[in-house]
Amino acid sequence: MSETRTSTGQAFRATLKRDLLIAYKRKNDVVNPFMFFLIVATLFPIGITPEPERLGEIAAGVLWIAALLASLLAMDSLYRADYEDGSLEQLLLSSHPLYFMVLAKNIAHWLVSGLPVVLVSPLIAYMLNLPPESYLILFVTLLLGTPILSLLGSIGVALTVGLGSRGLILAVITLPMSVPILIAGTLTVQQTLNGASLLGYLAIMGAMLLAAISLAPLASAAALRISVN
Amino acid sequence: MVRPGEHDILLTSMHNLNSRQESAVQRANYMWMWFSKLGSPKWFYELSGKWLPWLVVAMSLLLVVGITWALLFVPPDYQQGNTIRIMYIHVPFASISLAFFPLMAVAGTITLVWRMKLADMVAKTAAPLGAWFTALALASGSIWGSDIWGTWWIWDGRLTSMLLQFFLLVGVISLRSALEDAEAAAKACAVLSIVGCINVFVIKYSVDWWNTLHQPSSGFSLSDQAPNPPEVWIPLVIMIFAIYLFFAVSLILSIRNEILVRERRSQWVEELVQGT
Amino acid sequence: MFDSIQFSSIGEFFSMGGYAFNVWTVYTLFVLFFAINLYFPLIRKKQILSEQKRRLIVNREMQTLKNDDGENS
Amino acid sequence: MASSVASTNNDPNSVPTIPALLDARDLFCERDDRILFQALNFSVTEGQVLQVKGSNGSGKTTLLRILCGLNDAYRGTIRWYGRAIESQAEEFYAALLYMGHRVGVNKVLSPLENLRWTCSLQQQVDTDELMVALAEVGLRGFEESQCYTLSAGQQQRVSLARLLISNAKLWILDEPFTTLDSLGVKQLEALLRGHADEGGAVIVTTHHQLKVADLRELTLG
Repeated sequence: MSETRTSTGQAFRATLKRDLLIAYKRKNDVVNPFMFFLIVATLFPIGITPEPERLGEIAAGVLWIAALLASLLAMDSLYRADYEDGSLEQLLLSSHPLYFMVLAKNIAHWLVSGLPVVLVSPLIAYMLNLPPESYLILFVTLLLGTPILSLLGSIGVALTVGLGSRGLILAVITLPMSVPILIAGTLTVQQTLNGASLLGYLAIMGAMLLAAISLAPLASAAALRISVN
Repeated sequence: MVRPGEHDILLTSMHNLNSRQESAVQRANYMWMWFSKLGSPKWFYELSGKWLPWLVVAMSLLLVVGITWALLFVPPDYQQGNTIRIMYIHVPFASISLAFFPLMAVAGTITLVWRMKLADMVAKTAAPLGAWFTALALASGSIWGSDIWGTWWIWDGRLTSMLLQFFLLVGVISLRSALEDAEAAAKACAVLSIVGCINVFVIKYSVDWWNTLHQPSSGFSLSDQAPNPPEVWIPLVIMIFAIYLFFAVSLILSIRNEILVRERRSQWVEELVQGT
Repeated sequence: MFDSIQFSSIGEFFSMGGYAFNVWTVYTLFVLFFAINLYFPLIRKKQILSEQKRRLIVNREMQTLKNDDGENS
Repeated sequence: MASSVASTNNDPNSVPTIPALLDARDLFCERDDRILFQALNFSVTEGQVLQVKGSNGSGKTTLLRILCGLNDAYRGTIRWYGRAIESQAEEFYAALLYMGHRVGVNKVLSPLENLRWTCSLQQQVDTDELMVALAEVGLRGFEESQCYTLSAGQQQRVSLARLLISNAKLWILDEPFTTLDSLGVKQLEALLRGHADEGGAVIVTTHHQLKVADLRELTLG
């Protein structure tokens, strides 16, 4: 019998590794939101106009909304399996602060569902005729913004994890909360295109990300305790 | 099954205090019981029963004075003409709508920290009422602005953040109805209200920011009114008070119903039912 | 006091200087909302009380039935 | 309504030399307007096995969940070594092992990966140790296969392997015998005995007749 207790850092890494391993073994959960993002982005030119000029104007918004919806779709798998098989109870009963365990799960989830969307965004941006000078800015805003979407979505999922069917209620709860990030993301792209300095906007998004990292897992943790109760 | 009243629990705990040395934990327990007694549904039901008639009288008086003044005596605005009279409905509703999330967040905090039953009843009844108030504020706002805007809806900063607040309120209501266990629903909605309250402020600022960048000069905005003479703002203050009272009265009425449902098995409610 | 009324006739009052639709829609909505929000809680209260009363009566009947059974056996 | 109280120490004059491992006083729990238990007193000391009995719906699972802090809809005090749990949550949870109805085994991961994660939430483990434990609960050869290919009993065994590795002082087990075969039952009993002999304590719900030296019973409902 080993006698050493794990530090919070070790437990954090173990949880992160476990969730990444699960994602690796369940490739569907990773691929589906990504495909969803591509398909939604494709629907806009078909539904609105194939005309390059007008597409270029709405490209940033389209990409952001597609990323938002993809993130929402991916959220569902965050706690559900753990809730159903009892792993969530084990997580709650560990001697480490739940904040870090939730954060580990959120990070793992973003790495497999948010990051691929961010990585492919320049390609979609090209297809939607976004002005080339905006690629980098769009990429950076998505990189800063999608983790916030994941962290906020986590609260909604944690609140509804005990419900049988919760697809719609999750959307009703989380989508309005995502509006400030949508605004910050799209405004950054548009305003820098108009010649505003990028730094101020990125600072705002960075501040939002920091606030989300420090507060959202607390709310998720409280919500998980309630849902498991 | 006999349900012990608060009294029995108090007695049990007193007995324990005598038979054993009083520990800090038990003292805390005792304090908690005293606190929950203060905010007990029965206490609120009786107190609100006494206050309700006075509130209704005050509300009616203010409403009659306010509406008569607004409809008959306020001079037409030099720009908006008689549509200025819509302001006396819209502004009170809009201002109360902003109070719902803070109210629900405070009630939610009390629910989570002190587990006071009454706080959750306030939160539960406030959510649908808030959705109604917000909806009316939205409707009256768009009707008021329609003449100047030339359309029923524009993506004005105020209207947009009000619409988003409406969605957030609907989210709280649907979460409440989706969760079957009343206690879990109470706590989950408490968390969502606290998160939502923070979010309402973030949304408000971000939407204002978004709006000013997209429409640098939108001309007429519901938010900026020129400084008005007393004959314009005094009736507005009266209407704000009247509609605040109306809000209080309808909230209290709903809370009283909620109390009757939740406490239906307690002695005092059964006696009350017998008396009718 | 009546001098400061802004309208010279009832017709003028109802026409609201051409804004009849806007002004009266809002005020009608308000009155409806006001009435509904006071009426429904009162109706609901009546419902709750009558339901409770029925439940109590049924409970008491069950109780007496049980007691009778106990005495007979 | 009344709950028979088994291992209690109600005499106020007898001062215990060591405070009980876990001590519950005056527990009251109500669910859906129905009182599950009230004025419930019991304690567990080192070396004891407390078996919680009761009919279906009598609140056994609820009681266990209350004890380990998963459920907070109760009144009363629960003390760990004589002090309230909230004041020493970290120590308490480091010394607690809980096994619920849902065994906490992820379906796509292998037994080894599952065990490694659950154990490393509490203590440092190495792979050899995990493999030995899995072999001991009869999962030799299944260490690397995904858990959805295993039977319910085998999945239960994955979580039983935790008992072999964990150095938690208090085990709270909710119906651990249900899906086990007779061999598994014997093995688990031996584990419980061994844990008690080493100075640990067990709180377990089961209808099974346990053969343990210092067995206490608590009947609900």
